[in-house]
Amino acid sequence: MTTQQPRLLKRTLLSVALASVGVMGLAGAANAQDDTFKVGFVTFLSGGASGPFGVPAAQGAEIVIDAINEGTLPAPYDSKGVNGLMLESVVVDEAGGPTKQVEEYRNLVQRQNVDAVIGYISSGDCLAIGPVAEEMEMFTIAFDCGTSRLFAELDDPQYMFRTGLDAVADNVGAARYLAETRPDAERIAGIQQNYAWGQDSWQDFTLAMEQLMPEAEIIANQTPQIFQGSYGTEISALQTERPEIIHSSMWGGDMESFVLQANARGLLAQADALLTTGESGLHRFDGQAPNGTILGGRGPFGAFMPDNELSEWFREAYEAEHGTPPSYPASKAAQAILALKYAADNSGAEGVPSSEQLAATLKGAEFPSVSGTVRMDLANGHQAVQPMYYGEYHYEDGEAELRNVRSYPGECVSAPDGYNAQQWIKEGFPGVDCD
Amino acid sequence: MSLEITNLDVSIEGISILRDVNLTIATGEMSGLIGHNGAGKTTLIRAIMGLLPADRGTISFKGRDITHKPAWSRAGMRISYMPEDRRLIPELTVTENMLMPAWANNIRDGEQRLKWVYELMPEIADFGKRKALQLSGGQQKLVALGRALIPGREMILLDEPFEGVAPVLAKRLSSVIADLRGEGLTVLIGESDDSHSADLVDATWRIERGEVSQGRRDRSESSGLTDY
Amino acid sequence: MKLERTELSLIGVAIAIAILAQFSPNWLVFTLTLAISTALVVMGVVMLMRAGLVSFGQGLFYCLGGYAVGLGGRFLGITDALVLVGLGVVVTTVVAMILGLLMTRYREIFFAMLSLAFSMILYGILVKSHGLGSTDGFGVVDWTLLGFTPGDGQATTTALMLALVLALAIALFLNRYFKSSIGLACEAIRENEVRVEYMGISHRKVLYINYVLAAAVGSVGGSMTALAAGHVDPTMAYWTISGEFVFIAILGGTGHVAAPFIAALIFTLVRTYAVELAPNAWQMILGIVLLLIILFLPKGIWSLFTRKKGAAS
Amino acid sequence: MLTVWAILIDGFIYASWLFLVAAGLTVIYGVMRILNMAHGSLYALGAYAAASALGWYYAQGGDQLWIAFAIIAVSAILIGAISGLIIERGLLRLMYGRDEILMLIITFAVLLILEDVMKLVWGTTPYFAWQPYAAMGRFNIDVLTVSQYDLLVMALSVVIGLGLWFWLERTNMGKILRSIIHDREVSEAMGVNVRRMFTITFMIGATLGAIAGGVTAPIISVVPGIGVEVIVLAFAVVVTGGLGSITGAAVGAVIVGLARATSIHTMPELELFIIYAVMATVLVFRPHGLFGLAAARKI
Repeated sequence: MTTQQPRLLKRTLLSVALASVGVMGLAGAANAQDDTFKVGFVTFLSGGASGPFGVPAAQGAEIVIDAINEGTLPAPYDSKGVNGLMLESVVVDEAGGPTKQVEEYRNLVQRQNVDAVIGYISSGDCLAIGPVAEEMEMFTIAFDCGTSRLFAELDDPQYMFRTGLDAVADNVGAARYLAETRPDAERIAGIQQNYAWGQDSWQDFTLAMEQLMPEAEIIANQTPQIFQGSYGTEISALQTERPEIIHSSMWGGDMESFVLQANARGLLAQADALLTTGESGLHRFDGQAPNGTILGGRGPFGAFMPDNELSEWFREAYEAEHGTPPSYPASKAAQAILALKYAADNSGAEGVPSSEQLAATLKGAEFPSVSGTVRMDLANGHQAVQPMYYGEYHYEDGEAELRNVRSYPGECVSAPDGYNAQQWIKEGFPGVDCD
Repeated sequence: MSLEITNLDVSIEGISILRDVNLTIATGEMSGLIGHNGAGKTTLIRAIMGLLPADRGTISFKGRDITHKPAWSRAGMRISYMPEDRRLIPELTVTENMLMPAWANNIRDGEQRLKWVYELMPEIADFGKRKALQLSGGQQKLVALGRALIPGREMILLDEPFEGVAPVLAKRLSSVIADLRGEGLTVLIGESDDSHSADLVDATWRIERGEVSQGRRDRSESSGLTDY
Repeated sequence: MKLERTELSLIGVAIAIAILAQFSPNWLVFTLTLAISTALVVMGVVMLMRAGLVSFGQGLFYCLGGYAVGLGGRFLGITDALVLVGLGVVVTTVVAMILGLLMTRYREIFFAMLSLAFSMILYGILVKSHGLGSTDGFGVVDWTLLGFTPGDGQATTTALMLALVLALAIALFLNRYFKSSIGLACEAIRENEVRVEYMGISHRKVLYINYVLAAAVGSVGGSMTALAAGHVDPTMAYWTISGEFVFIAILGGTGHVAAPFIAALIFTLVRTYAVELAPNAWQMILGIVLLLIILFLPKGIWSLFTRKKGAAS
Repeated sequence: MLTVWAILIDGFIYASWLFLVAAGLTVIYGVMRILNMAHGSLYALGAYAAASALGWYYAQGGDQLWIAFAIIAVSAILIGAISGLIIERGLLRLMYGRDEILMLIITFAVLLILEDVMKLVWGTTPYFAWQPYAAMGRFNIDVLTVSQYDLLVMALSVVIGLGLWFWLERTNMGKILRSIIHDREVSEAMGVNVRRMFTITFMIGATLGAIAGGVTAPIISVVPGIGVEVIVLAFAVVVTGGLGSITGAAVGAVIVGLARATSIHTMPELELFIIYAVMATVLVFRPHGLFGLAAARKI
């Protein structure tokens, strides 16, 4: 029996291998059906980014996809399907790092034969996927990642698009909001997760502050590890510096934990926090953030969505399904799906539009979305320009809302084409007049 | 019959060590197990203790099959053992070393039994609070014997008790073992020759290359106990 | 030099893969390249395991190899893949020669944790290197191979061919190495370190040579991953990646030079299909498969391929 | 001067948290020679159990602090002991006698499985059970504030440390465990049911991990992946102090805690390295950690 077992296992393994080779051959031959459009949706389903970003984004996308297939979206998206085709999605976990994501991207395109890919929250993944999308000539939309290097390093993109803003916009907007609402603040500190996003955010923010509030002094920056969870020591270190404003680009559970601990320790009574991604905690703080805490939503998303038919529909549909209003990652995902529908509907293609047709349609386009009108004006028509919003958290009688909301036009927060973002800030935002 | 082994085969990592061992010891009898180094004495004693699994055959104690009972259950059956290399717990004191089997088996009269052990071997009574590692090798032998006696009320297995011990101490050990005769204990002593145990045991078993054969059986009064 | 049976079959398998790759879908070619690159790093882990050491920091050398390719292309203007791989080997060897002086004093869990610490220190340095993109990493330049520039769609296949050739060369070398006096001394050290010393062999020296070689092999794996994926980032030095290498090494077993390759391929395929079939539970599937293999094939997947083993059990 | 105070206070607060996290790991390693990677998952399980139980309690309108603490304790102990029992009886038991590193990989597989199990049970939405932390209040030292909840964690850590020390050094069961550590076979021959002792030890170690998670739950937002972050930290502490030694874990936690606090207050840039740098430095001079015993050489 003991000699039988390995032999049996060996045979099973061999037949599994043969079978999978056979399936691969078949998959190569049988292309996707003609009446469906298959989109790969890549988002965090595990790890620390899944709860606050990955899963809400997947939920937002799913609601829009269902509505598209039922034809229940408001105009101009009230036609059924995308270009008349059923929209089918394949969801993939973004966890595992850029190398694994490159592999999964190739699998999506070649093994699953998707017609387009939407996804990527992590900037590292976006940077790795960009060149691969171009190499494989696959229409791809990055819906959330914020690195300003995406199109700086991808010269002359053809297939890669981004329908959200980059992190530069968050931090220039943050500095503009401070300059308007707290012009007298003198002691500015920061706390950022110790990785690229945190470092980039702090760099862009401090550069913008030098331009917009030259009197203010940058006194300290703490860089705890990502997913560290408890920030007691960092809070003490900030307290000893006596700041008036604390800028933080921390997100998700880390951001919520920091706010809770800083509030309980009294740090937020000493200083106002400015949270560039704070909107995702709007309905979760439960009053644990003091009134007056400044929240951003990475653009006109989540609670910052302007009132229009699409945003009203989305807010209601999302709340009906998940019991809470959509946060910004959900609306950013919805926006990317709408961009896909816009591109497909207007591609003029018969049947499944090709990547070339989709890219040609979306390039430089202006399409209505849950966040208002999106203009694909930057990076040669591949990067969206949208206004940046900030507002103050206010909690009363169990209801959270944003007050003192201000918006800054896209031109005032994003560097124009041909400029390196940091250079643009250092030179004092040339080419636009925002004052 | 106290211990009865029939057709026992034992192997270690696929290598056959004991082959078709048959051995019996009557209640209250002292037996010697004589064989060269590597003949399989330690293997047999460990197999009886349940520390090595039997491939075939049975080991029974007082008529009860204990072949596949876990090693730790031996102490509960009042069987114990003194390993060849003493193997005391160096960081525990002498008293703690000896009481440990009592704690592990909820033996209520452990303390009393310990007192009796100290009476039996007064030379270690003074070392009670010392750590085991501070004792000489010979003293450790005595402590290991004492430890075996705490749970070992019915049968004890002694693996090379006189090995590596100064002649004076070896004599002392054999006199302690001789004192046990009155306690009704069944004893099996593993040895490379019978120079120390010849006067002690009622019977000997010879072990050679994993095979056991009956040896000398000189005490007429005890031969009546073996019912072959 | 007469080739023995193992060597002939290694060459045969490599040629067969090279031919099959011409007819395989592109994703499979890419996955295969990654699996081979991973296997090379795992090979380093296996080399250490044969000497009784387990490294939870082999990601250090994987990452060094990857960054050498990335930085060499970016700052030194090197585009030839072979030169880039060679650069990685040189850098890694130098680092390993320094660390090896210390590492060879350690055994068991302490070796594992110290190697983990060094790899995490590299991770920390890279995360702090804002100019190198911090955790986002950066793209690898378009590379050439001996003057040939792979055109569109050829890069994946070219990378596989390069990986195959390098892996074959390394496998052939290691196959002999395992049977050489140093290779055998390693196994002897695992079994009984003190006795090796009695035999008049300096175990420190043997372990040192083995450590440096394992590092160099791991570096090639990192370089090939960077060339194929076109991107490097500090995750390569993170401890979970090193843990994955140990995981695959145990899946395969240390019995044969081919075992890491088979294990890496199976691991990659199980993972990619698990991600596709159960996007919410792929880690669980991976964990269960691993447990089953440890439970039923304690000597690794390779034991399925050894007839002797079947007869003995 | 304020900074010195801050470093001491923060350092010891962090050290007590580190000790809570590392204690179970070192107990299990000490007795069973298993470096339990799944310890992080037990931490996460404790955090999830406590956070969801607290969430339920406060949703009922509860506002008693002591009931909240009782809920944390009960939920963490229950989930720790039960999952410890299941892991040990259901899996590890089948694997005893395997190589130390193989055992480590097995617990790594358990970690992978539990990560997804927790996701299936609790979803991915962060759990936020802040009430006990906020309710405990704080006091001021100049501009510096100290949360009284953190002091409570410190006290708990001291109690658990002393309890473990007493258990292993002074009780009969502790002495039995020490004889298992030293010589498993002889202990078995002397009537020690080693398997049952292993089950008990693993359950206690697992429960300690869950308690660490449970008391941390009100401070953090409980999300998938928190266990993975904690495990290397615990490893570093335990290795620095010496594997299997309670005193070692305590001293290791204090050293790492103070080093980290010093770095954050004076050179925040170094924070990421500091733990590994401490571990590497200690191992260079004391290859088996501060209180580690040299492993027996193979002869």
